[in-house]
This record gives sequence, structure tokens and C-alpha cells, in this order.
Amino acid sequence: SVESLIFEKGAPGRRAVRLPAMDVPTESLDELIPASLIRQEAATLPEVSEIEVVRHYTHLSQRNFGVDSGFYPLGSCTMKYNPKINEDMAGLPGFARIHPLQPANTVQGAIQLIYELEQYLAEISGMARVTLQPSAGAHGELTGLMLIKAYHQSRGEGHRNLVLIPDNAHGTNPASATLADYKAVEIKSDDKTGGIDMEHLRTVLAAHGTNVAAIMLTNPNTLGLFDSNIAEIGRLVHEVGGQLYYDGANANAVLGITRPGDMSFDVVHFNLHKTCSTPHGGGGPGAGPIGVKAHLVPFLPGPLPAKNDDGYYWQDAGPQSIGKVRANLGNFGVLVRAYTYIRSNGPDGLKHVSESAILNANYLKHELSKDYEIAYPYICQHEFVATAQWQKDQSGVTALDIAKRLLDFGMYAPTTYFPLIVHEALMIEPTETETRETLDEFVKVMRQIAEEARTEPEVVKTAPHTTVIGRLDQALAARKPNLRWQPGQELTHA
Amino acid sequence: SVESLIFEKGAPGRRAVRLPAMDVPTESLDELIPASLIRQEAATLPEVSEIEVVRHYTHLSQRNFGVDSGFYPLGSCTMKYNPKINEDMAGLPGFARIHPLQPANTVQGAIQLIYELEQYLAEISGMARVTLQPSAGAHGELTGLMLIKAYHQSRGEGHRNLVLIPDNAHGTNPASATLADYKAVEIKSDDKTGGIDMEHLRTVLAAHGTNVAAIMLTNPNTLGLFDSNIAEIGRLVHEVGGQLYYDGANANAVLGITRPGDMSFDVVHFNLHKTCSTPHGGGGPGAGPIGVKAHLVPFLPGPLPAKNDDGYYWQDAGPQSIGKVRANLGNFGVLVRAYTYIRSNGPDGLKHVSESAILNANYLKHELSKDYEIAYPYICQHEFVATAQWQKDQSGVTALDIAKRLLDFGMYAPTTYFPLIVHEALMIEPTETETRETLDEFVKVMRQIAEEARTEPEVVKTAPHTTVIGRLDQALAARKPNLRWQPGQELTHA
Amino acid sequence: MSYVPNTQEEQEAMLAHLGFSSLEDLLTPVPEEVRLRRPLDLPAALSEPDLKRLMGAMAAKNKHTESTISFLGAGSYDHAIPSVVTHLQRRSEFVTSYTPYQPEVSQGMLQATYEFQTMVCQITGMDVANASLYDGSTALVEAVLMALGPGGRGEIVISAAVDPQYRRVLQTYAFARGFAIKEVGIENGLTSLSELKSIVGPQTTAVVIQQPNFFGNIEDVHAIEPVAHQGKTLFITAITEPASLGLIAPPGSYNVDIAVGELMSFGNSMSYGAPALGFIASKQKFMRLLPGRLVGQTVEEGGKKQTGYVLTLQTREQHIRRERATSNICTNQSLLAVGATIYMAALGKQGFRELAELCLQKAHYAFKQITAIPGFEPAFTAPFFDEFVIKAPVSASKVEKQLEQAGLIGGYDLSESYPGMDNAILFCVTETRTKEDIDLLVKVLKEVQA
Amino acid sequence: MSYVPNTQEEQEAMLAHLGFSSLEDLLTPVPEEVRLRRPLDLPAALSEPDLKRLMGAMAAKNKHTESTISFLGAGSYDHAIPSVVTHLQRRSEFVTSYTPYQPEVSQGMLQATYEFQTMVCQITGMDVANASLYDGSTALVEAVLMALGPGGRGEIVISAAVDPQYRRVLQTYAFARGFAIKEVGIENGLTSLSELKSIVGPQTTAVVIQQPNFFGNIEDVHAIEPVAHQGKTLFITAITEPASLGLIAPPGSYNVDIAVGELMSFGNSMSYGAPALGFIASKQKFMRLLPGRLVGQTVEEGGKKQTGYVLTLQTREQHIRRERATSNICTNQSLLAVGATIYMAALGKQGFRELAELCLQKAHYAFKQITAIPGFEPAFTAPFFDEFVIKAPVSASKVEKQLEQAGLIGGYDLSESYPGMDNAILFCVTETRTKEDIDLLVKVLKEVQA
Repeated sequence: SVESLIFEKGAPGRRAVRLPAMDVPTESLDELIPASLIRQEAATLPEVSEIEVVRHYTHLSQRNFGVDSGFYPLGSCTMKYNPKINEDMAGLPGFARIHPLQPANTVQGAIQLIYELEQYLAEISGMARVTLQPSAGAHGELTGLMLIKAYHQSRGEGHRNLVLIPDNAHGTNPASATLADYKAVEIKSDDKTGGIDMEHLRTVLAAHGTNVAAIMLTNPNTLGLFDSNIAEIGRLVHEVGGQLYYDGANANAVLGITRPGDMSFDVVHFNLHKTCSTPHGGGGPGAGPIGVKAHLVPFLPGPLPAKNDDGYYWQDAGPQSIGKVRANLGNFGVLVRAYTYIRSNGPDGLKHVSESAILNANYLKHELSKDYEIAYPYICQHEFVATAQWQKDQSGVTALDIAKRLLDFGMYAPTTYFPLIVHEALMIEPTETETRETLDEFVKVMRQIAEEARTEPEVVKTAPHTTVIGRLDQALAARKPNLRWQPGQELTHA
Repeated sequence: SVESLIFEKGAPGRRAVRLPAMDVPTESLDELIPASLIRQEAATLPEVSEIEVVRHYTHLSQRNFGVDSGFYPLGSCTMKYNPKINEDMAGLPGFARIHPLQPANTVQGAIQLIYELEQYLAEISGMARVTLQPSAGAHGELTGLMLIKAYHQSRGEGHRNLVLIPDNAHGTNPASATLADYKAVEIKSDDKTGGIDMEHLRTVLAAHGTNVAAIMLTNPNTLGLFDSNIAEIGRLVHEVGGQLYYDGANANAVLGITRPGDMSFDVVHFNLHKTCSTPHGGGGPGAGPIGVKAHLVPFLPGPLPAKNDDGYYWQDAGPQSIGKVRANLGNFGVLVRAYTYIRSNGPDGLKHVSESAILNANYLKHELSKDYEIAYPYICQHEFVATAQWQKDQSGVTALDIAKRLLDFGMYAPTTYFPLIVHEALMIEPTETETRETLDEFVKVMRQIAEEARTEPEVVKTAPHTTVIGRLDQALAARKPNLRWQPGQELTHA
Repeated sequence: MSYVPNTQEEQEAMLAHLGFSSLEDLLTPVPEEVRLRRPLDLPAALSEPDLKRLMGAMAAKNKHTESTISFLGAGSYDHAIPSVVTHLQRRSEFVTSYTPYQPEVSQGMLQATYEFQTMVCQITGMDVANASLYDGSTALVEAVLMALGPGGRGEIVISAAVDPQYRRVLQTYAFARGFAIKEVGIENGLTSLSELKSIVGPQTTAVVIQQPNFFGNIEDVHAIEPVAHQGKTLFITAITEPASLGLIAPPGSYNVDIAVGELMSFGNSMSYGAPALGFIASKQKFMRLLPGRLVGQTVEEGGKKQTGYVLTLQTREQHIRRERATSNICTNQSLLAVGATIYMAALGKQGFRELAELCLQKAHYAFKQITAIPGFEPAFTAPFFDEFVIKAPVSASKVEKQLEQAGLIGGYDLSESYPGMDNAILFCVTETRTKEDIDLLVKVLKEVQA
Repeated sequence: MSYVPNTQEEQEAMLAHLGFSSLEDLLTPVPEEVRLRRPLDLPAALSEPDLKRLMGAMAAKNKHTESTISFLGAGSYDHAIPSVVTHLQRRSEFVTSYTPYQPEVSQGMLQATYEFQTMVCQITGMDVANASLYDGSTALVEAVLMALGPGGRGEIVISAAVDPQYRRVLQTYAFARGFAIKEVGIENGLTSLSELKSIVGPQTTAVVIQQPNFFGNIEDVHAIEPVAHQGKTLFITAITEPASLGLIAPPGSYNVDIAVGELMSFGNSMSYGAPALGFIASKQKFMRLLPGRLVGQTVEEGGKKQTGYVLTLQTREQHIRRERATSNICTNQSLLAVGATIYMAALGKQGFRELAELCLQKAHYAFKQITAIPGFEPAFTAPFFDEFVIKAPVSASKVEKQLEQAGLIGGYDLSESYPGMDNAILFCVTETRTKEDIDLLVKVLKEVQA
């Protein structure tokens, strides 16, 4: 089944929206805009009626899988349940329909929410202050590195140009380092523990310590393992004058258990769309607030929320501030949802979130270990990495094949081929919001797939079989990119 | 694929909703309620978490077809597009969250809306006043018959005990007559015109005129044909002292074109969920306001909205009122949607609704006439009746089979086997909100089915093939009724 | 705003294809003598933004329960609606579908309705339930009609402690259908047992009470039941406040034949009182007499014999049985039933009881505080659930006005329906009222006193 | 409120199954020295009703555009959102999905994004567009980084008539990345052409303007373009008010290399300014340098060779290319892009132009009425779209306060960003403002005068 493009629907003159009638005296267009600056050809937007709009996008939604549709064990992405109350709160006209430049006295509730959310996140992360400005995790990373750069420069150490990044880090880490004009230096993982190779770290620090601006870590790391050397790592990096950056992508494992600040990190970002249950929206919006220790506060982007006897207000950034990293004040709609979530859970609830996420991951790891190689067979935290190595060796069935086959059972697939240091990786993060029955069902399906890989591998290699469309030709898409519809375009490849 | 029952999910102690904490001093239950009146066994409601509730009912919705999913040519049901603004207006807290017993000065907007809607419906129907109290079309019918009864009684003609109903009428008409303690008398249709058999009507009136309380008609009738004898029918019935009741189920054909009041009807009901685009909600809620001529106004149920210099208020019914036909004031949430619709369309828009509905029906009738017998090959109004007679004669393919086969193409089925006077009836009402492309697609599919009926009838007889479930055993359902789940129940028939 | 998709050009092309030259050509079957030859006299069409502004202003003229503290119950109860209920209930596949005549593409609505029928049985303790009725009052009518049977003659005995609106509706139907009604008076806010005994006799078709009754009081159903069950009389109970069933003995436990009531307050917005959600449930033996839709479980005819759901026992219904149907019901309240089903699933076994506890305790706290104010007396001493009657030192309307000035909406003025009950106010306190709200009410009432 | 489904008993059973006795056992990898051994210092958990009450009260402290007449624009525009947009955008299959890594079950989001990319091209007249970026300001940064290329050194020339916030953000990135920025001054509310000519040289990597610019004025892009295109310099245009594209020549028509901007106001709520919806579109030749996600059309590998959609050219991206990626972008604004796509589909070809006409005419009506008030002078004589600058007789903050007292929210005080522009107010009038609203503004401004 195919749903044609909205551009292929409708007919000339059709329309959905009717605009209000012109209620002011009008002037001729020519008198208002010089002829050369007037648009000559109308934009070729669709000409469709309201019912066509409704059916088309309803059909598209029906061709999409979300957390509400079923299990979504996408490692590192924390696809937890998105509470509906979050949406309702963000939709209140008093939150949804306010302008970013309104005078502070007309948005006291909004600034209060931001002010309080900053305090909650500071407490959760063990940091001095938090800015809610960054739009996403990667944006937070970049902002954090800018702060570190400004900090070093302020101390006359502007020459520090290296950022250390483990080989199993998220791709955003090295990309952010580049964007901040740093050189990324890869730190090896310890083959055995899955943590930082301490010897390698010491060697790098010894050789380049005076040029090290920072190390970027996530803990638990992308293998789902808590690096128990964290305090020592902190001491070593701080000793050479480097800063510690905490990639908060895996923060769903540490709420109320440990805090980046207590782990000696200087900067931390949150992915509120992961940890605080705001919906991922098909790829965004997210929000990537960053928290910093006191010595970095002067460099934070501004303005920051403040409070005095008259109420809440926005305080301009000080002279050392890096400036702004985006227009306006941060992804407020996302922040309202995160605020709702934190207030819904409270301190005990948040700790229980992480404990339960860890339990669910360990349960799955245990149950899958008979049929799949587990990359690091230790107690994991919120996620773990299984592999398709046994299957690949046996019958050529790959992690990709297994991912595709899972789709046939009404489940989304784990993250595949990441982290890069694990071959045929299947990175699995169940989250705390899944029931034991769902985990058991996943195990059952994974077991069946393992069995199929042994007995009828073609079934797996040609999966999926029950989805609205089969595997797509990625090579063709990249070789002959077709990124937009053109009037008169045939379905290029059909 | 099967979605298990909510009762089969969850686990002891699980829950979704958390209630607010008890914030008042409590007393022991025993002191407040006598022991014998306390519930002994807890109701065995589900024990499920929020994510289980969400996925379960999301899955159920995905197993359901609505107008937003595709074409829904269900004759007599007017499955037109349900505008989304209607929902938003009904959801405004000022409309959605008000109590029916609030003092009038705290609900001025609500009474105003009802007051104005009554005026609009009176104008549309050509009636003196309208009550918005009845909950649905059938409820309106019954209310109308009660008014007629009260009217006759007030004139000392309480003996009138017959209600004339054409043989092609909706089933609610005779059922309502019975409920109002009338005897339904069937009036034949004219085989040729599809309208009332005037000779039969005259005969019945001549024989029983003094006992006739009313005649119930819909015009256009259930064949989609406008009975052009309507004025004469009115004269004949009025002559013997009977009243004319207009079943508004087909009012989508007459907006701004003709009015029941002008057609000599004394009472009319609206199906706002048909004519005024309020959603059918899987079977309800609807709303069935009735309009009446001046002589019936004193009998209307109360209270009725009124207005004076202080604003809007509720006026108690007078001494001749039949009373109330339901608690509170009518399906207000539905009324808000209908009000929105009428204001959206305006007078020209409403007329265009009916004209377009008629055009779409005639277009479909014309296009289908090569492959299907058309019961009455005249200009139809908003709907028409095709039949599967040719297919049945040829290969045994029935109207039911054709209906089921349509489901395979992502379309809902027409109404089948109604009206009863047409064999193998397929009653088709496209409504005005369908595009020409959708009509053409339906024609294409119907043509394909006709072709299949000729060449491979088994495909049609065993349809549907692509739905989540195949044809269900209706006989078993009726023979061994299983109307509820019981703890420990196996899937009875699985 | 027009929702007709086809443009004038397209319509003209379609007409030409049919051999017509104008839309008017299609109206020839409508005789000139009944044609409307002027535009309807209605306000001109409005664009969406204009209409939203207009209707937003109308809505803003209404005080609503999100912005106003209210103590009104009397048949319509303010229970909080969890966000999850509305999100799921509003899925367009539910909202824009019709009566599930084609079960193969309607399993969602059918299964949800089967779950609804089950939950109604679970909370009421009855054997079977239907798919919903218009509201509690018409559900009561349907129960009475079931008891009366074909022909509809007989005598119904109903307690005066049943919601006055329900009784008024029953009167209307009695007029049309031709049955008799006798009312039983009240003693201490309860159905008078002695009067009931004296009224019920061989001529009685059914006895109707409400539990808790209109005053919020809990009837002694164990004393009433044997009286109600004399001879072949059926015992019907109406329940308007379903939260009570979390703590109070359900009709199934005291031998009720038919239980009816109102479930709108479970997951559906109050909307000025309607659309509402009537339910009807009965003993197994009355199953085939039930009005309205019934959903049953069955299996596929062929294939994998998967379990599925269908409308069943349709030979009871108007579209099959016509004048001999058990009822004229066609439209019901399916979408509200879906809301109530999701609500009850979300509330769950524990939550259902906790809800009742909150209502009970908050109402009793309010009762204590109010009756501690000099001049405000309890009207009755009977046990109650989350509503109670207070005799005020001044008229109810006077009290109401003072509460309004303080931004509150007070209770229901009983003198409106019970002549002689002057100064009597029916207060309702559900779980949506906080201690703070109650204390504010008490504070204002104290000032009334002064 | 907890969203953990498994009960304590179930968790204990799971632990036992794994051979552990408590949840704490699973935390042994976390060294004691970094463990938090006290509860987080956060407010206690709240039930849904309590939280709704609390947050409802916070929201009620904000004046919003449904209840207040506002003339604020300056980068964030109040365009009406048709009901249909929000209903469809909120479908949970869109909302709760993630980046469509598995296209077989993500065709909906992929196709919607492909449609978004197409519509961005349609309205801007550019060749290719990506799947969205955080906001207009960061989209501008990405365009500049594209122009700078790997290494990121070079000199960017930017008009002072570009949104001050965008310029501030660019400064921040310039600091981090190490490129230079030169600003071109303003003449009569437009980019000074003479100054531009004098600044642009062989060292210039890109020239950045905004159209209409921050003052609402329409730049003479045909005069700017040849200057901006000297040597290998790229010409970048930012568009913050997309409604302007319905009437004003789009970037594709004046040889722009990269167009960026903000589409939040198309179908998405303003939400205090964000989440926003940055877009970036370019000439075909820069396709492989684009940052962020791109969706491409392709076909099934086998089977029926059905048309489908995938994320493509991913080798540009951080998760593949890591430190050599074109950008560090991972999360984008997909759900807002879906909203904008539905909005543009609903608005359609005709509506898009009509929207622009409404904005243009209403703004000019307001401009005429305001400048007719003695003391209120037009700041510039340049042509403008739906924003304009007025020089008031008193300070902008004084005007603002008086408007506030009348229940209005006035324009933007330009002295906040443009030192020296005292008493200058930037007013915005979109299609959501009625004549009545404008006349009220004028009435109040007259009183300011008095």
C-alpha cells in the first residue's frame, strides 16, 4: 500500500483553510511594494480540501510507529512512555500562546516555571546553575564546550585545543568538539571492563595534558556500564587543568543514585526528551539544558531567570558570558513537559525511575544471554549491548536482519551497529516504563528469531514481511538523491 | 492479529491513575456507613499501568475505521466529514466544564448558544419553535409523537391511535409509534415512482381517517427520492385531522432548498450528527432537536431558553407541556458542534452542502449504473439505492458479499438490505464532503467487484481478505450470547 | 468556511458528464410549491479565526469548574478526568466512526463496548449490561418499560427520593405509554418504608429507588428489597453517582433485577449536563429484553477462528423488529462509553475504591464543618455518601447569591423540586474539592450567618 | 504519579529471578564515593489533579494571545493555527516516535518530512531543503558554517538589520569556531548599500541579510545581490516572517545561495518562543554540505518496488562521520515540521497569498492610522510587509505601560537592541488582528499623546 504525496492530491482551486475577510481599507499592492520585489509565480503549495488534508495525514500517522504503538527498545534513546498530562500542561493557552518578548510582568508564571525547573535540574545533577537555553543534547554539548573554552581563555589558557573522547562515545561528542574548534582525541576503552582504558588515558594526559581542554564522558557509558574509575578519571583530568563534560544521554540511569556533580564533572547536559519523558516527536523537538559548577557560571549564556520582591524577571548575562546560543529562551514547550514530569514523580519517584530502568535492562540481558552474545556480561545499568555475532558466524544473519525481523512482531528495533567498538551490536534499552510481560514477549520473539537464524535464516534475511513496505534501497537514495517533489514528477523510482 | 481484553492485561496491584492524597481528617468507614451497606467484594476492574491503558486503546483505535480513515458511503447515515473546529469549540472549558444546574447568570454564553441555535434550526426547518432536548433522532420521533398525542388530547381527540408509516421508512418510525402507544399502519410505496402510493394512502385515510393521529415521512425518502406529492399528502392528512411528522434523517438533501415547514409538516426532528456534521462517535452521541408549528408549541418539553433585558434565562414549560424527555437540557456538547457548523457555513454554505450532496449522489448513481441495477433510475437526491440483484442472479454474490469485499479496498460499505422493499439493496450516500477522485475510486472498486462477481465470485463471497479479522460467526454470537468477560474466562469460542 | 471539496469548475464538469447544466437541474423533483426561493435567514459564514473569537467570547461568559469552586451535584458529578482518557477517547478512529455494522473494520469500537458492558457489570454486580443509553433518566424509563413488557400497562412505584428530573421524565413517558406511577414519600431523607409497604401490591409492576438517593442518603436496601419483590414485582435501582459503588453495596448484592444510572462523570466532561451516559444492567434472565445495542464475543467463521466482537441479539432492535422492537433506540452514547471504559481501566480496582473514600471523607468533613456553624443544621440523620442536605438559616437562594459574590457556586436549592423544603441546600463534595476549597465555603457560609 | 508499571512484588520476583535480593544490588557498579545517599531535594510527587491545579494557576499568571491583543512580532509571529493542524499533528504515532531509523515502520514521518522539504523549496524558490533545524538563528549559523567549510575560518558580512538575536547567536559561534564578523550599518531602515560595497571584499566568505529585515522593511535584494556575489562570496538570506513569501519575491528568485529562517509561526504554537522550527534551503550544488537530516525518495529493494522514503546522505552526519560531520546536529524539530507541513497543505496555494495580503494590508492600515496621530512619526520611508517602526513622542517603555493598562501588549522597544533608537517601537500586525483591535490600539496611543 502506498499513500501518494499531498502534491499529487487535490485539484486547481481547492482549499482547506478559509481566511478571515479583509476588514481594513486596502491599497493597491504596487503602491506598497516595488514591482521588482513582488513575487511573480505563486508558490506551488498543494490545492486540497480539508477532508483530503485530514485523511492524508491520518494515513501517514497510521504508517508510523511510536511508543504508544508498542515496545521501542532503541538503545541510548530512552524511548520511555510520554505521559499525556505533559501534553495537556504544555497546551494550556497560558503556556502555549505567549510571546517571547512579552514584558516580564505579563509572563510571571512562565519565568517562575523556568526558574524552578533550573533549580530542580541543578539539584538532580549536583551543579551550581543550569541554563535551559540549548535546544537539544548536541546543542548542549557545543554550549558546554564553548563555556570551557571561555573559561580557559579567561585563565590565559586559550591554547588548550584537545578534547578527549572515548571510542565508544556518541557521535555528537566528536562532532561538537570540531564545531567548537577543538581537536577530538580518541581514548580507548578497556576491552575487559568496557570502561576507559586508564593506562591509555594516563598516557595521553602525560603527553598532552597541558593542551587538554576537556574530556567528554557519559556514565554509564554507551555499553550501559558504569565506569567505576570515574572519580580517578576526574582527578587525573583536573590535575592537568582539563574540564570534565558529562554527556547526559544516559542520565536515566542515575537519577537520585549519583550525580554528575558528585562524579567531579564540571559541565553536564540533560536530554529532557530522554530523561524527562518529553516526546521525541519523530526526531525532535528536544531540549538540552546544561548545568555547570560555580567556576563556569560567569560564562553561561544569558539571560537567566531571577527573582526579587517584585517577582520573577530575566537577568542579563554578565560580561564574561559567551552570549546566546539560540534566539529566545530555550524550548519552553519542552520545558513545561519536563517540569510536569519532575513534579509528577518527586524525589522518590525519580530514583525509582532509574532503579526500575536498571532492573528492566538487567532482566532482559539475563533472559537474552542464552541466545545472543552479550558484549560485556556484567551488571548493566539502564541498557546493554547484545550482538548478532553468533548468528552472523552461524548463518550470516546480521544485526540489521534481526532488527528488521523484529518489526514483523509489532516491535521497534534496538539501536544497531553502535557503539562502534562492538561488532554486530544490538544496543537495547527497555526503559522503566515497560511491563514484565512486554519484556518477556520481546525475549520470546528474540528467541524465535535466533531459532529462525539457525533453521530458516532466509526468513530473517528478507525481513520485514508484514510492514507496509519492505526494505528500501538506501544505495539508490544516496546515489540519485531525490529530496523533493517537483511538479510533473513521476514517482522517480517506481 | 488479536488484541486481548484489558481484563487479561496487567497484574495485581498495578494502576494507572493516582488520586490526590486525602487532605481532610478521616473517620472510620464503619461510623459513616452501616456495615450491611458497605461493599464486600471490590469491583474486579482492571489492574493496569498507564502505558498499558494507552497501548491497549491505541491498538483498539487502530482496529477501527472512521470517516477520517476513508470513504464511508453508509446510506441514510450521512457520514460526512466532521470538522475539527467543532471539537475544539465543544472542548472549550467554558462549554465543556459547566454544570447543568448552575444559576443562569453564570452560564449566559451557554444559554445564548442554545437560544440562537434554536432560532437557526427553526429557520432551516420552517418551524415556529424548536426544542433541543431530545438526545437522538429516535428520541426526537418519540417526543414528536408525544406532542401530537398531547395536541389531539387537548382537542378531545385522544382516541386517534394510528400512525401511518411508509413501508420504506426507517425502523425507528414504527418503533417510536409503538413506544408512544400508537399502532403503526404501513403505507405502501408506489412501485414505479418510489414515493407514497397515493391510492393506498387515500384508501387508508378514507377507512381510518378519524383515527389517524399522524403520518411519519422522510422526504427525500429512504430511496433517495423526493416525493413530489408531498403537498397533496399534507392536504389529505390534514383534512382528516392528522398531523405530519418529518423524519429529518435525510435533511442533508434539503438545506436551503425546501423546508419541512413549507412542505406542510407539523413536527420535524433533526439528526444533528448527520446534517450538522457532529461526529457519530461509533454510534453516539447524537442530538435530535424537534421543531414544531405554532399549534404544537404549548406542548413542548421545558424549559425553553428565553431572553429579556437582563440576559438569557430558562423559561419553565407551560401547563400543557408534555414534561421532560430526559434529564437536563439536551446534548449540549453536540449542540455546540452543530452551532459551530451552521455559523461556519452560513446560509449559502448550507444550501451548497445539499446541492453538492445531491450532485455527488447522482454522479455515483450514474457511474455505477452500468454494473449495478439501480432500484429507481430517476434523479436522486442525497442518496440512492443500487442492488446486487444482477450479481445474485448471475453467480450468487449478494449485497453482503459486495459490502465485505469493499472493506478490502480501504472503504466502508454502503447500508445493505435497507430499505426492506428493495431486494439486495445497497444504499449509497456519498455526502457532499467527498472529492470527485474518491467517488471515481469507489466506482473503480465497485466495477472491479462486479467483474470479480462474474469471473471469480469466490473472491467476493469469502471477503474480506485484508482486514484484521474475517467474517464473524453471528449465529454463534446470538445462540450462545457472551456479552461480558468473566474472571477466569477462556476466550469462549477460541 | 465550506467543507465541500469540489470546486465550482469540478462540479460543472460533473454536471456536464451527467448531462445537466446546473445544480438546479438536480432539484427538479422538488415541486416549486415547496421550494424555498430566498436565502435562509441565518448569519453569514465565518472563517475559523472569526468563529473562534466569537465562540471563545461566548464560552468566556460561563463560569466553569476549572475556574470556579463548585459544590453542585444533584445528578451531575465533577470527577477529575485523567489526561490519558481524553487523549485516547479523541482518537479520530473512534470519534468519526458509526455504529459498527461492519465488524471486520470496527473491532476497536466493538471490543471497547464489550469491555464497557463488562465493567458496568463489575461495578454494579449485575449479570449483563448493554452498550449505553442516552442518560440515566431515559435508562430508568427503559428499565420500567422492560418491567412493563409489551403493551406497557401497569403500575410503577417510585420513591420521591429518586432524582426529580428522572421522575419527571418517567411521568412524560407514562403519559405517552399509558402506565401509572405512584410515588412513595420520604422520611428522614430516605424512602418511607411504611409508605412503600402500604403502596406496593399485586398491581405493582416495579419498584424504583435510587441509591444513594437524591439527597445523597444511603437507602436501607435490605429492608426495601423484600417489599419491592412482593409477587412478580421487579426491583429497579438507579445510580446517579457511580463513585459510590466503590464503597457501597452494589445492586447485584441486594437482588436488584434491573440497575440503571448515569456514568457520564466517569471520564467525560460535564458539558452543561449532556451528552450523558446512561447505563442499564440486569439479571441474566432479562438479557433478551434489554433495549439498545449489545456487543457479543464470537469467532471468525473460517480462517484461524480468531476471537472477535459483533453486535448481537439484533432481533430485539428497531432496525430489524420495527414496531415490535424492545425499544426505539438507534443512536446511543458509544463515544462516552469508550471514555468511561478508559476511565475505569485507568482508575482500576484500587483507584475505584480510593475515589469513593475521598468523596465520602471530604463530604463528611464538609458536613461537619458546616453543621458546626450556628444556624446551619443537618436536614437528616441518615448515612450519606458525598452529598448531604443542610437547612440554612436563610433561603437557599440567598445563600447562593452570597456564595456567588465570593466566587463560589453553592449547592442545589431543594425547594425547587421539593415544595416545603425551604432553606434546604444539597451540597456535593467530590474528590475534586480540596480541604482549602471546603474551608473557604465554610468561611463564606459563616458570613451568611452573621 | 509514577509511570513505572511493575509493582514492588513483581520487581522483587524479577530480582529473585536474576539472583539479586534488592534493587540496590544492581547499583554495586556505582562506587560509594559518588553515590548520593540522601533523597533529592525536590518537591514531593503530586497527583495529576493536584499538579493540574498548580500548573493551571501558573499558566493563568501569563497574559496570552487568546486573551490579550498583542502587536509584538520581532521574530515571532502570531498566525492563526487551523484546528485541523493541531488535531493531526498530535496523533500519537507522530508524537511518540523517534528519528525514523527503521523506515519500514516510519513511512509516515519520513513522507511528511519529504513533503516538508518540498514545501520549504516551494515557498522559498530554492532547490533543496533539509528536515529542519532548531530555530532560525541556529539555521543561520549552519548556513554560515556551510559557507565557511571545514576549518571554519573566514569573514562573514552581516547586515545590522538582521534580527539582533540572530546576530548575537552568530557572534557566540564565531567566538567558538574562530571566524570573523563584520556588520553593515543601516540607512532608512535598510541595509546600507554603500557600506556593504565598502566592506565586501576578497576576504568575504558570505553576506547575510534578512528579508523583510528586522524592521519589517523590504530590502532591495536586486541591488544587494551583485555586491554579495563578488568573487566566491555566498549570499545568505534569513526569513523570519514566512508569511511574507506569499507576496514578496522569494530568495530563489534573486540568486540566493542559502536561505534560512523560522517556520514556527506556521501551524505551531508560539510557546514563549520555542520549540521553534529552523529551516535551511540551498541551491542544488550545496546539497551534500547541508547539515542535519535529509529524507529522500527511493524504492523497495525487492517485492513490488513500491516507492518509499528513507533518511539519506547520512554520511554527512555526526552518527556516521563523527568529528568530520557537516554539523553536530542529531535532534531536530520534526514534529514542528509536521505541523508546518499540515499548515501549508491546509493553507494551500491560494491561502498562502491571501495570508500575505491580509498581513500586508492590515499592517499598512495600522501604520496609516498611527502616523496620523500627532507626535507619532514613521521612522523610515522604506517599503515594509507586516511590521513597521514608529517614533513615538515619549519613550517606548512609557508607551508600553500605557498600552498595558489598557489591556494591550504593544510593540517591541527597539532601543533595547539598537542604542540610539530612542522612542522607536516596532509594531507587528498579522492577520490575527482585526480592524477593531487596530482601532483600539490607535485610540490608546492617542491618549498617550494627550
